[in-house]
Amino acid sequence: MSDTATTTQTLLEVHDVTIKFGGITALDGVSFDIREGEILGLIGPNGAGKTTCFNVMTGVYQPTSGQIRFAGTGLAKMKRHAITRLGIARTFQNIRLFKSMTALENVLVGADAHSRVGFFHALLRTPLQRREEAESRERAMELLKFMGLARRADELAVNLSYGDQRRLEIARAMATNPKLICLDEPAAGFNPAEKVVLMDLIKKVRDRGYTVLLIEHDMKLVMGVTDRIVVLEFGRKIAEGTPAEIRDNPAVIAAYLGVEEDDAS
Amino acid sequence: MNLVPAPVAATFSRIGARFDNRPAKITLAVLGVLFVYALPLLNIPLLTTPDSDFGGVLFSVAAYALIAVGLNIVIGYAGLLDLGYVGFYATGAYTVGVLTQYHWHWPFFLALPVAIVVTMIAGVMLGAPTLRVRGDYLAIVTMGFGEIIRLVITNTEWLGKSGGIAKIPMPPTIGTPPQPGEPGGLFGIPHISWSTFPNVVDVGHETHFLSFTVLDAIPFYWLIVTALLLVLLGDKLLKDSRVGRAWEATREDEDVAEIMGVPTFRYKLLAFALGAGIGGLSGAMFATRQTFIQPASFALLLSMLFVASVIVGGAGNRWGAVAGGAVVAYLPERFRGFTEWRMLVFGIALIVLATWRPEGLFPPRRTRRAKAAEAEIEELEGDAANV
Amino acid sequence: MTFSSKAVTGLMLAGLATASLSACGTTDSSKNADGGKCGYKIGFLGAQTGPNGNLGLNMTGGIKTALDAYNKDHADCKVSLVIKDSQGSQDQAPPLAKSLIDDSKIIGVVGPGFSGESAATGDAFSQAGLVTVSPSATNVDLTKNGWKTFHRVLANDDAQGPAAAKYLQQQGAKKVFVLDDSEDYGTGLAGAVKKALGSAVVGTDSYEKDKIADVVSGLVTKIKGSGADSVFVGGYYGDSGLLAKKLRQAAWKGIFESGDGSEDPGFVDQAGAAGAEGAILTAAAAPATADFTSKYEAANGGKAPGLYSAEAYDAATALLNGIDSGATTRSALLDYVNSYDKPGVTKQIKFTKTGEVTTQTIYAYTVKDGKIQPGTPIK
Amino acid sequence: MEFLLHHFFELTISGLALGSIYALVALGYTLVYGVLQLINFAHSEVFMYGTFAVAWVFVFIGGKESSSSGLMAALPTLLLALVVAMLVSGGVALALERIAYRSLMKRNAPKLIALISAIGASFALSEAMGLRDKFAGWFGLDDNLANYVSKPRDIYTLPVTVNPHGLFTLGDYRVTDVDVLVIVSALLMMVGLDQFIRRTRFGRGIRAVAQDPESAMLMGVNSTRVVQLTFFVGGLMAGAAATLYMLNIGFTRQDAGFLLGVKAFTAAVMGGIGNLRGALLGGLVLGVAENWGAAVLGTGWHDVVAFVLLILILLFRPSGLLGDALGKARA
Repeated sequence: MSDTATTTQTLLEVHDVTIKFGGITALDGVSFDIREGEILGLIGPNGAGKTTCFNVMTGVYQPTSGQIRFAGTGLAKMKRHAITRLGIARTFQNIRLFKSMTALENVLVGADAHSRVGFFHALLRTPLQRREEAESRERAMELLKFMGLARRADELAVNLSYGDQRRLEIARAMATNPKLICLDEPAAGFNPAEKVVLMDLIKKVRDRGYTVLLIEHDMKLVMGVTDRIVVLEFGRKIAEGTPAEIRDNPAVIAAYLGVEEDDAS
Repeated sequence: MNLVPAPVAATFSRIGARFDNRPAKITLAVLGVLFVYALPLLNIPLLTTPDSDFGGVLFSVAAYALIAVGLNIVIGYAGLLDLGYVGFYATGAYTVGVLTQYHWHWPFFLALPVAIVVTMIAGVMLGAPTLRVRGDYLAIVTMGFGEIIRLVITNTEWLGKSGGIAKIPMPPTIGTPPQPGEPGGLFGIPHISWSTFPNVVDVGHETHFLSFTVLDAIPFYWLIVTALLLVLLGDKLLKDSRVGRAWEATREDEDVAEIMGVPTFRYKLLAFALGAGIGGLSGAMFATRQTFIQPASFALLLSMLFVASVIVGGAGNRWGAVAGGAVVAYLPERFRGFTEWRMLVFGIALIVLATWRPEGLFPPRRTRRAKAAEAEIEELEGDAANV
Repeated sequence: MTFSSKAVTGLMLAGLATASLSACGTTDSSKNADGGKCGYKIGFLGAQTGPNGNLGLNMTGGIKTALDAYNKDHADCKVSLVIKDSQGSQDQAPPLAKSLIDDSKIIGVVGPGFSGESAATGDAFSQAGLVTVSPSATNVDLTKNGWKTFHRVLANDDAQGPAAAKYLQQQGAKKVFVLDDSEDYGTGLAGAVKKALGSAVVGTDSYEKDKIADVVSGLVTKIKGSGADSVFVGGYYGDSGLLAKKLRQAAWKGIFESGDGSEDPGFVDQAGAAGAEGAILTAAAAPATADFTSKYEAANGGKAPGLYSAEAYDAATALLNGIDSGATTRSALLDYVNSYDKPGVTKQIKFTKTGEVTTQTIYAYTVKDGKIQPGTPIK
Repeated sequence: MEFLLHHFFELTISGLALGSIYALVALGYTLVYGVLQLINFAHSEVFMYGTFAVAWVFVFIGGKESSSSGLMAALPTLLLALVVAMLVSGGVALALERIAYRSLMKRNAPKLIALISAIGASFALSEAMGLRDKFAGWFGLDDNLANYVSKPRDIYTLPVTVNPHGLFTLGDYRVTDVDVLVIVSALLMMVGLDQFIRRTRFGRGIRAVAQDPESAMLMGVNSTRVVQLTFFVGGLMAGAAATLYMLNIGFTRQDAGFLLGVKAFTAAVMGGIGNLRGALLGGLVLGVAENWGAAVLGTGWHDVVAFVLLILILLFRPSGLLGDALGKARA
């Protein structure tokens, strides 16, 4: 299972990406790679461009210049749902579940990304449709179980506890059967004990064969779980390396860690 | 604490619901359907409209219900406010008018599917450019579309201009063809008359089975109810599939749905086209029942009534849509006793309904559940505040 | 708590509504073809509410005038009137027609009001053998459907159009601008006028009925720009009156003519005395007598008769005369109306085989000093 | 086309006059939408009640007998009518807010249900006007008030015909005092409102609630009061529009509002709904474009021109000509 973690093949390549909104440069010539099977941390102080970077990878924004390649395919001008089908999934910093759908249905929406049957199959209830529906449900239940949400499958998302909602987001992202799964501050609002559980969970996600990109504020969490870390500041990459290297990088300490102390509370 | 773990219990009860009650459920459903078909013959006191032909009223009720089910796909499922639905209704009616009478002489049942397809194409043609504009803007764009359709008909010689299309043929009668004074059809079904109780079977008043004439709207009612049931079945199958989930996700949060791999635009367009097709179907039925159509029949106000049907019933719930359509078509006819007051009463009734039941008469299950949860939270918060 | 109290209020409202309804709902008591000597009814199918409610109310006013007179003379055997409000809409009319047909006590119908509803219900009335006499449906095609029961007491557009055109040319019109209101009545009449005028037409246009306010200034520009020395409007007084006013305000000096849809005091109100001055309004009705006006006002609480009031009176009178003569079944009354030949308020009422009224004389009414002057026949 | 060029000024001026009235009514839609994100479908009836108020003031002063007068002679009555119409429309708008919307807003009901309530209110208001003789009859006043309530479903004309006088010539069109009055007073109203929203305390309240109702409430803005004020101001503008409409067109009926309301709403969206200046621009563009289009294609295509233009504008500028909202950022 975990043998993929050792490969060093590049899964996603961010090459010299610049994004400008009006006069503001949100990202300035950022380049880095994500390798298959690793957990990559993307950190930086508030406003450093982490979420922008994230959004450009998932097709929400188009880069002003530069390019992003995923498994050899350029993502420029690609529709967002097509990018998802290609194998990139994400969660949201401010939880964005389909509130009035059940937990199971939320995951099923993700699972539908890869089902092949369409309108006519659904209308005619063909055997193919029924088989796929059953498979989707089975997979979705399995994912819920993996996230420890099986008992809440029929609960409306809006009624889940905060932590369950965060976990459900991850389950929904995994359901799209991605190669790369991007987690946007999954630990926000968690207490230390919950963070430990989450760290475990992220590792387990990777062990299932997914590559993970993690945006996180909490240094302890990032250091504990990631294989490599990219540090952004003011839209530029200022460092890249293993957690140990980053911890000792003076530029990072100066630019980031000091700030982090302040708003970690 | 329960002895049986909750999921197991839930699974059991689900299985139980599926198997134990199945025969009972089927029997109930069959009885219900039979009742719906027999309704115009039963002349149920209080329900039957005293001042207008009940069969004819029921036809409009079913037509509105059909329209509401179609529009519910657009508004309730996909969350797109369409104020120009009457445009599709008109397109369906005029396709039948042109094909069966004005320029060609096709039989009705050949023209019907063409009318549906033409309206769906119209839906795609309207939707493809406009579905990208934001929600409230879509409302006015579609409203404009509805007006454009009517005005184009009014000004186009090929479509009969304002004079309309007359003598649209009715569906072919099954059985003996009707003659003046002879209703034809396969056999006569007597109506029920309660005023002569206990001798309730009124043999002097018969509806002839599948004889389509201007004098009896009931066979048309059966026709449109059949269409309605088929559409409801299709609606259920779609709603319970990934298509329904995709619509719901899109309505909830379009961006997230897109990022979860749902091609939202395509699904919105599908909802729009399906809604349009059902509107066209209803329009086609209207044309053949009415035998005469004019652009004046497709005024903007009708769109408002259609939307009112969906919302009054409870957007997102197909049975709510049916009920809403029925309410909107039925109440003004039932309240004809009020004569000139009835539109005022109807207006007030809409306000009262909206204030009294903001989620509609039959809100979808989810809304009900969400409401319940909200109330629970409020209660808890209230308790907390008291402490 | 608030919810439940509201629910109770709602239920009470609904209950109240049902109670009051069942009290005033009519039940079809008899299923026999013939229900005893008295208790005959005549029906009216047309607008009472909706955008054309005013015209329908004019009609029922005329019917009530006739009915009051009849019932005064026949206190022992009164005829009652069943009004079915179609809002002038052809969509609402068919089930209402059916409910008139289903009430066997109804042996004759005044109406349907407009051409659209007539077209939508003619087949049903014809098949049921229930005689109808319309006070206002002028579409030419209505009498070409082979219906056995359709009658109307006013000339159709094909009679009025050429007469209106002729009169216009007699007044010296050389270049005519013809307008219609995009409705059955207006387009039919304007079309007939256009055909009769031939090359004298210098321009045509159409507006939407009741929506002229948005377009009237553009129409004035067009009419003036076309160099027309006269205008014919196929439409109702609300629209034609405004156009007349605006044309005069823009110092247009030509002849203004419109059809029977404008022959209503409302035209002068709308146009103003100056705007209406000299306008010619054609109609297939002789000038209303003072006698009719006073009778109408007496029967309608002092309200003056309006467009189609006199026609409705004539139509109702024909039916009531039939009932008086003993034609109290549908077929007898149909025969009676078919062979009817008596003077009415508007003209001699006698029908051709297809149901057209035989007297097709068209009158020209001129507005002078803020009043529609008694008309003269167009020869 | 040639016709359009020949009569360019005439068509443009009359288009502007009509467009000014659209714009004033559009303000009501745009204000309410800006604050509540609600399509106040019944705003058309607010306008319609204003038109009747104008006519009634004239009848009250001069009787129902029709007469004609110049603009200057009619001006005093017109000013009185303006005040009364603004108050009547404002009052109807307030009543509308209270009866049809407030409880829904309080309960945070779905926006669509408010639309249904609005449609119901629109029917009820319009029908109530159509039944005015019956209401008068309840109080035994139908005879006393016959001048005001008789022929309830018919057109109701302004008894005084205001005859315009030419002021100056533009191209070959003689611009009249009525044209000038309509356009100028609409513009003045518009500018006044714009300043009101920008500069006064009430205006700030409206903007605050429009941008973020919750924070506004936390900052001590009484949002119910602001909503009422919004409806009332929209009603005042509709009353002003009604006065200009009656001056220009001279008649009304119980469904006059619906027809104009659809156009005004279109104008509001065209300009960018929620945007006051957008409503002005949308109204004027709509009025002029319709007039030009009708001149080229035929009057039957008048409204088609309006709606096609709307669709085209939204396709290329999805938030309307000037962008939506009272300075609100898009999500």
